[in-house]
Amino acid sequence: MATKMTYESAFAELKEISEEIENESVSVDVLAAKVKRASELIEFCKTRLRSAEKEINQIIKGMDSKQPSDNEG
Amino acid sequence: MATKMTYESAFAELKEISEEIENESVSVDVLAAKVKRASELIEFCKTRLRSAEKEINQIIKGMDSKQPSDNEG
Amino acid sequence: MATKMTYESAFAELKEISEEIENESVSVDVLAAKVKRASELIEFCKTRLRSAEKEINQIIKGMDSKQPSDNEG
Amino acid sequence: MATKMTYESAFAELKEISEEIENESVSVDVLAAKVKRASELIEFCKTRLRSAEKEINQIIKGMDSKQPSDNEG
Amino acid sequence: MATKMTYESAFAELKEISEEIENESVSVDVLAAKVKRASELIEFCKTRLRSAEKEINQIIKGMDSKQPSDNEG
Amino acid sequence: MATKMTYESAFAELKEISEEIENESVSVDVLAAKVKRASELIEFCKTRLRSAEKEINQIIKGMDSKQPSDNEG
Amino acid sequence: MLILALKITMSEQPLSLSQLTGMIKASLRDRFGGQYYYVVAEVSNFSARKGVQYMQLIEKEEESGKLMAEISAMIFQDGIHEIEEFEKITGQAFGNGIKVLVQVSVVFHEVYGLKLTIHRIDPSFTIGELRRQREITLRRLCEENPDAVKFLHNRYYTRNQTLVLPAVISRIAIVSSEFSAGLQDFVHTLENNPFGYRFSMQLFSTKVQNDDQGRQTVERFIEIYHRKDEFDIVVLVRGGGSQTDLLMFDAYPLARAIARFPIPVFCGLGHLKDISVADLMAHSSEKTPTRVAEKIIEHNRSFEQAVLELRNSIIIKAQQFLSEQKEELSVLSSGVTSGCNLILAESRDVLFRLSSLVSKNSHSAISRQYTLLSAAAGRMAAKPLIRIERELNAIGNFSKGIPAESLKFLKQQKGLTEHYVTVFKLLSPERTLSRGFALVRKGGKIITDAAGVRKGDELDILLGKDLIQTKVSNKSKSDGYKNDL
Repeated sequence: MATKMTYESAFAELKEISEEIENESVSVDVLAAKVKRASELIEFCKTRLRSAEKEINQIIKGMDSKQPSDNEG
Repeated sequence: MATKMTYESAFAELKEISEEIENESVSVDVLAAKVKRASELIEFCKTRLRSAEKEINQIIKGMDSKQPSDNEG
Repeated sequence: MATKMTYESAFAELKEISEEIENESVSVDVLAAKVKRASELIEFCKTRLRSAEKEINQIIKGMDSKQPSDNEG
Repeated sequence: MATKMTYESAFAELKEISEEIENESVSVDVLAAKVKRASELIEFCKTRLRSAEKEINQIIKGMDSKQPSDNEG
Repeated sequence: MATKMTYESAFAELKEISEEIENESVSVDVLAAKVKRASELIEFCKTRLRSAEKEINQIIKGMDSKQPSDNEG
Repeated sequence: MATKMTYESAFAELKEISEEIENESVSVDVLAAKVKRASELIEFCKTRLRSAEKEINQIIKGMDSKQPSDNEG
Repeated sequence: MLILALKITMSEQPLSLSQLTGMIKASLRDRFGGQYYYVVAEVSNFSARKGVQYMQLIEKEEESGKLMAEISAMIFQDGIHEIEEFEKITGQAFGNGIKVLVQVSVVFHEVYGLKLTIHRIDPSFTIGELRRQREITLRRLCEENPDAVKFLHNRYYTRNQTLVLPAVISRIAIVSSEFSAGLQDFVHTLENNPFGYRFSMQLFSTKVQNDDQGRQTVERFIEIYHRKDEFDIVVLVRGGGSQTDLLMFDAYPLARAIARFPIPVFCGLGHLKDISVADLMAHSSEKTPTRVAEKIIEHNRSFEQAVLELRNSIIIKAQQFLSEQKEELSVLSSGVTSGCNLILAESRDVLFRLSSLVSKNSHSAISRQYTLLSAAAGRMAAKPLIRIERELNAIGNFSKGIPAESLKFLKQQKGLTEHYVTVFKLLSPERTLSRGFALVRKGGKIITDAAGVRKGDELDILLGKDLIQTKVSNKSKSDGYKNDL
């Protein structure tokens, strides 16, 4: 998978592919290839989302653990 | 069978033949040859479609098998 | 009979003869000869038609024998 | 954390980030980074608030301790 | 505290600060400083009031001590 | 105390001070000074009320020396 | 007016004086004896000696004041009560200058001469007369001093009354008799005031009895006028108690002087009945000198009271002001405290809200992305397979359609070919000949037109499978076919 790919670009490409497929502007010749690409993009996006989620949860957990000390301190 | 043939071109040719025959603009002299060509094109298209289908099903199966882990992970 | 004759040309000649005779521009002298030619042309056409038919039926039979495997495969 | 940051500027930045996130104008790519920044800003603001509170309580306590001498003196 | 400060100016400044704080137009950044200034101003005003009171009581006492001699003489 | 002061002017000033204080148009800064001035003015009025001018006392003395003859005659 | 005429009778023999006076006496007794007369006159040269009151009764011309008549009169011991009664009723001492209506008898005495004996005095006449005089004086005051005296709404206003009293009265000019009891009362009251006020007083001594038109008193006022800056007020007092002459206080010159005087004049004339003209012109008038003194003390007292009130109000206000300031300070102080707490609490609240917003919205942003992704994935899965299915259908259609059409086409071609077979079968010469048609040949050539056929020509006729050779015997126009096709 491209190392320089961002979630944004991946999502944009995915959207483009999705629309192409929906509009049947994709040739059967490349249809499978497009679907394959889309699945890769989805995978990439999910991975990205998962890691962002994990990171954010970590940060929020950090904030929450400090919060009670405010109310008591 | 032509190696450079695409589904698109095959389909287009097929359609052309179908129309020629329907319009009776095909001479009896080449009719059999045209029909033969059509049958070859049909064969080609079907093969192509079937392989694409197989491929896509594979991809979808792959995606589905990962999906549950998203919800759990 | 001419080896280069096609169904098209045979049919065209046949048509011409038919029209000549219908217009009574054919002398009785040559009438018999024309009719003889016509009967030859008809024979040629019939033969051609029959062989085309046979050929096409063959192709269809070929396709049909593959068709069920599509539905099953 | 920036030494020149004020509560006002921190709060303004925090609000901006919060609105960006709410409007989903933040890309997933930078979402975690933004949340991290927000948590830092929140921490900074809280620290500031706590120190201001402590200082103010000290001053008010100082005022109160002088008050009774007015009524008696 | 400023040596040139008058009760009037101190009171006016105090009022201004009090209104600012009451209107919540004071930033947290300067809140403590403002409160500190307010407490100084209050202290100054109180001192002034106390000394004025003391002075006036002295004068009144002086007047009263002369009064009885009027009534008796 | 001003040597040219009369009861009238003293009383007028006294009244003015009283009104100023009543209207709270006197600053705390000068309140004590105003009260002091008022006490001086009051003192002045009282003294004046009770004092006879020496010059005229002399005349009374002159009268007094004649008076006994009145009381006796 | 009654004029006593005396008629002297002359005789030849000188008479002794006593004889003559005896005759006068007898004659007067004859004429006036036992007679009483009411006479109007003015009293002058009033005096008393050994219980007898002596006086001259006079009459003056009203305009010029010229003496028109004068006679001695007296009141004996037994008539004294008449004077007492008179003075009681009129409030006016019986004395010089008053006009009286008296009941008299004419008496002649050899030694003392002609005299009138007064038996009764009518006080009501004098009262009326005094009142009349007063009215005249007041009218004259108004007429001759329009700038200083006015009569408005039933009372007199004078310039002296418009003068403003100083806040404190301390320098007093006193116009009085040196020996007046009223003066003593006045001075005593002032000097013994309970508040310890000190006054400086100067006496301008004047007669208050038998002062003709108060002339001397007016002179005292003039003296004071020259030193007017030295005094706060002028006090005109007269001894209380004993009956005294009030006429001077109704006199024009003194009244005018008072009305115009530049220093407030206080009158304390101790009179009992009518208020004098002087009282009306003065700044203020009291019944007795003591009351005047009391009024002065009261005036000063009210000033002191005002000063004391101001003092109290200053003290109260100053203290009130201070306590208000204190109150305001403490309000401000608690305002600052509560405002601070409010700001801090609000800030904390807002922070908390923002913090939870960030956490909530970041989660929702991610979950929205998940949703979008899975929607994309779903579309990806469904659409291509449908597409392929459709394509397969299309291809299937071709695989059925093309052969079917081809066969249909072939059948059609066969039909066409068969048509020609029929056509040519019908058109073949054998078929025509077999239906009774014959071929006519001339000179070996088939003719279709009879134009070149002549009689005697040899024609070959081909009918069926047989050849018939003939010679033309005749040629004529045919009637045409019976069955016209």
